[in-house]
Amino acid sequence: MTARSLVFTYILLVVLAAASWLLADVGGGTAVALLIAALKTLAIALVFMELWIGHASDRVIAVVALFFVVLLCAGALADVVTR
Amino acid sequence: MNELLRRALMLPPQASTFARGIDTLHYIVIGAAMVVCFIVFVLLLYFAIRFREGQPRPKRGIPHSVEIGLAGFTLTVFIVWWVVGFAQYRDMREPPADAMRVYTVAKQWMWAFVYPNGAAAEDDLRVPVGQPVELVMTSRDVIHSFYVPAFRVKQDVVPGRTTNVWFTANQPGRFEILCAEYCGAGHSRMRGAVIAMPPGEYAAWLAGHRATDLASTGEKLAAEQGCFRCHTVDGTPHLGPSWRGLYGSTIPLEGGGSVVADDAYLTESMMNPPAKLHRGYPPLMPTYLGRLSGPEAAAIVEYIRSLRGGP
Amino acid sequence: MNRRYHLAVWIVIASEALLFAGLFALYWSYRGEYPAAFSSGVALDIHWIGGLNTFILLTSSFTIAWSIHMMRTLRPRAALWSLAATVVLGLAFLALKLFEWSIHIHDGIVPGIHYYSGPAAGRGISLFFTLYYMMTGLHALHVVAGLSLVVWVLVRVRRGTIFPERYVALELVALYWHFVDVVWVFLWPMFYLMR
Amino acid sequence: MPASFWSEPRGLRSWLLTHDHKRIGVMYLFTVLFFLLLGGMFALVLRLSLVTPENALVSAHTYDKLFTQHGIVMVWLFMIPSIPSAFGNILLPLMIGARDVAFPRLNLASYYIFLVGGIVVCVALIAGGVDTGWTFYTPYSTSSAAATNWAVIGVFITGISSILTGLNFIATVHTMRLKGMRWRDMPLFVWNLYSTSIILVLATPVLGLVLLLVGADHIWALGIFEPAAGGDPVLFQHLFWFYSHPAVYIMILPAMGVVAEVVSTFSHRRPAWYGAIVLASLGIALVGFLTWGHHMFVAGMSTFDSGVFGALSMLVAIFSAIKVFAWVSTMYGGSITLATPLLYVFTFIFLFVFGGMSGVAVATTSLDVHWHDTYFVVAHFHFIMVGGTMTGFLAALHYWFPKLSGRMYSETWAKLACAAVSIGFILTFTPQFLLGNAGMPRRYATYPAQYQWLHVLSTSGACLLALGMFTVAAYLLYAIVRGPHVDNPWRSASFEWRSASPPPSENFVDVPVLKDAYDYEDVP
Repeated sequence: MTARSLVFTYILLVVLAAASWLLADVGGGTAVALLIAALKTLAIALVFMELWIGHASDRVIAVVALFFVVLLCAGALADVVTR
Repeated sequence: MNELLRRALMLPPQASTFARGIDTLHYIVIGAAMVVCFIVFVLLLYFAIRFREGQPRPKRGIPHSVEIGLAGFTLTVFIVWWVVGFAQYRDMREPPADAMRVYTVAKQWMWAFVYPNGAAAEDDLRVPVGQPVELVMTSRDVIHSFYVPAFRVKQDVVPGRTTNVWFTANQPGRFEILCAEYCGAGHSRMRGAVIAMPPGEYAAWLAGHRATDLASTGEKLAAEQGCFRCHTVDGTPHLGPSWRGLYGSTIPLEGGGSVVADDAYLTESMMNPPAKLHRGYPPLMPTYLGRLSGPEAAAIVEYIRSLRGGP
Repeated sequence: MNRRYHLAVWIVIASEALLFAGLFALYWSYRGEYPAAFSSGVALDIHWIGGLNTFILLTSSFTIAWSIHMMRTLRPRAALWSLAATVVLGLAFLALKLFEWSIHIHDGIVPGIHYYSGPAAGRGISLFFTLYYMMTGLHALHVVAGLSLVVWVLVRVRRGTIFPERYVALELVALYWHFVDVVWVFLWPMFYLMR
Repeated sequence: MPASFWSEPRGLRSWLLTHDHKRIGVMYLFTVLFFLLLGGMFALVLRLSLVTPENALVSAHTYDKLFTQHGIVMVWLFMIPSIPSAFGNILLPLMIGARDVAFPRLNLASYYIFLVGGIVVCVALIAGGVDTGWTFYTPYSTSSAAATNWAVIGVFITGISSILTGLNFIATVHTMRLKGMRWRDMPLFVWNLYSTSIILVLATPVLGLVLLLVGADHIWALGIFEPAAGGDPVLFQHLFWFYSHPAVYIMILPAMGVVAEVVSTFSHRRPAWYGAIVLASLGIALVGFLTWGHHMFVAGMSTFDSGVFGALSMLVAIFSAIKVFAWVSTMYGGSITLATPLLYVFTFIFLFVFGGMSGVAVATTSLDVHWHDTYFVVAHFHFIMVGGTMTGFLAALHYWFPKLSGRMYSETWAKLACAAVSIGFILTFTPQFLLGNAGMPRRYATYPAQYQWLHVLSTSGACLLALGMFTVAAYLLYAIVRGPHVDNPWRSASFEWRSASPPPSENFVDVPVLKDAYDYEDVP
């Protein structure tokens, strides 16, 4: 990763965090906050964790892990809200 | 046919309106399991003999199209079973609007039922034949499960929330209630029965068990709270002293001394049991502080008072 | 030859993600069950600390990524300073976190059934704070672990056993540190923003 | 005896601190066999005490502890590590032509972590025993005796070992394959271990977490699952089964791998439908995660979730069906030798097909309502999970015994024992299907008298099974000492047989030449 992409990513992260903070004050809601968190994760994973240039199997592991995290949350939450 | 298969598979009587439909699906699914298992095993044996070492071998293996076809067929069958089964399941989960509601409390290790008119019963649930009955259930301690094999219904009873189960008995009789969720040392003894009665008989029974005066409210409460697990009302001592003739009697205390069993003592014994223990009984009783309100405790005392006379 | 180490750390990260997933599932399910209590719980948390800590961790992720970049561009001295900055930021995060917990405990907000809810709060608020302590606590444990690894790498860079031709340990520790950051990226909205 | 990994290097210390995957595998093997004996003893006492309806043998409370400990020991200390940690460790590097696993020291650490976990579980048994059921359902578990905490911690520790083993296997498969060996050249056992490892790595942390929460609830009254604090016991079940359903595949996938190898070797033929078996293995590993809710149809879960989980369960069943088709068609056109490992595989397939079909039956939501928590479920999972793992384990033991020891056991005794084990097993659990139909709930210390004759039948089967198992132990021990020397008695083409039997410490003396693991054209 080039110095430029690292710095750019960092600025992006700070901007996103600030946006999340400000939107929360005006009542941005759960979905917006989670969406921004997902964007930040994507930036960190691709650039800082070098998935962008890394090995394909690392990307597969990351996606699979994320899928199962979401799956567990969704399966349990779906039960609670549809009871 | 139905009766033959039911007996061959050792299923209990079909005593609710659900049972017949579920059993039919049961025969199909289990029948298929047996047939498939048989075919596969016979194939294995046949291949083991036909293709044993030294025998001539065919040029080609089993074509892939056969296997894909088989897999597709199997999946289709499975999905059909799911559709039928889930439709039945949804029926079992949605009680009709005209169902008679019975409030049910499970605790280690008993069932307590309260009927719409306030009558209470323990372990035996009386219902009229042909009438949909919905149980609104909760547990006082751990998870239990209300299971009536003859009705093919089962529902876990979870503390902190209510769960529902409903059924319509289609024949009179006595059908076992079993606790199906492991709940401790008394799990296998947590049995009761649904007693299905002709509607007329049921109405007569219910009329005789109307909760009216304070003593019968107390009796209902005592049943709900599980007092009868340890206290009898017929004079025989059990885990705790019998309530028959208890009120007003003089009680020997653990560690010496004695006390007259009056309102104050009985109330104290419910709220702080170890304070003054009846000699000869183990210190098993839990406190009911916070679980019984003042009027409720009074009602139970009133009920014990009503048992003054000899048996 | 280094491939297996990267793979192993990614697998550890996947495994750790699922460890947190259990708590995330509890959080979302209980939030589904008690939405009002969870909103009021979020309102009780100390927002400036949460926001500042987010900024701190994001910056520390940048500094450790920067130190790899420095190593690759043959500037181990700069890499060392960047690592030192990461350590300072990590410590600052922990200090703020401890400060926040101490305020909460002082206010009677403790985990478990001993939580004093006060007059306004409803059912479910104690679950919110139990989860708050568990999730931020488990995360803080990971910060401590990650920080220890960063310090270990820092010492090795200083001693010269990690150098521009061989710095796989630095890459691995950085990967783990970024993961710790990502977890916080989600904890932050869940405990400080979603009112 | 030529120099092999058994004797080189010498000394107890060289064994205890070994980095050799074969020695670590052997240590696992003996450890899990000890736990099999322990768990089996619990089972035998359980079965004997169920001969009479009023349980003349043990008190209800003792009975509860027995079935709990039978479950805990068998699940976490025998079945989960049995094939992957013992045979997987021994064979995985041999099968891909590697010198060792990717992280040999970590491998040794996994073993000792497992051992510590096992010992901690045993401490729980000594410290009064656990009566929660192996499922640790709250709120019963959070209000039960203090020994529960030991059990929870012990299982947590074995979980760490599982994760490390899974990690090691994945890294080994990715990075240690013989130069030129492509993914599609890997033996099917390796594919199954790989799929298993995915589950080990992704599911075990959730179990670890939920067990820690039970322990924390127990010790500090945190109330995470406590109804009085607003907690929901059903959420515990979600987290628990998110691990424990895939855990079933941790047990059965390696056994399926053994079956694939044994069927191919004894049919003297390339496995039919290699690609489908590989995809089905990975499919089971992934889709197995989507079905946990089928354990909760009557638990108070929503109707919606029941429907979704029911449908997804049908999906995972089809992968298993594909595997069965592939095994059977491998035999078609083979040149079959009916040796003991293949006989165990026949039993496996029988148990697996009926157990699997009964699994589809209990995944059918309306039918499950009647069967849930009855002996039907007990019989179902003993058929498919226990029967599958056990026959897979025994097939592996007999198939690779000559590989490991360089000696051969008595085929006559082996076949007799195989018959006793198979018939004993089926006789033990078939009556339990009927008990479940009749409505007998599980975990009952005492039961209504009408169920007695089926229980007696079941217990007699258990005795036959035990007799068979002890026979296996006897002739194998004899064969270790006195069996005739052999090298590749099955004329297997598989890669692990290309090294000497028993293999030398470095696995292959020369760098092995890459070769198709299933090429039976040039094997006479």
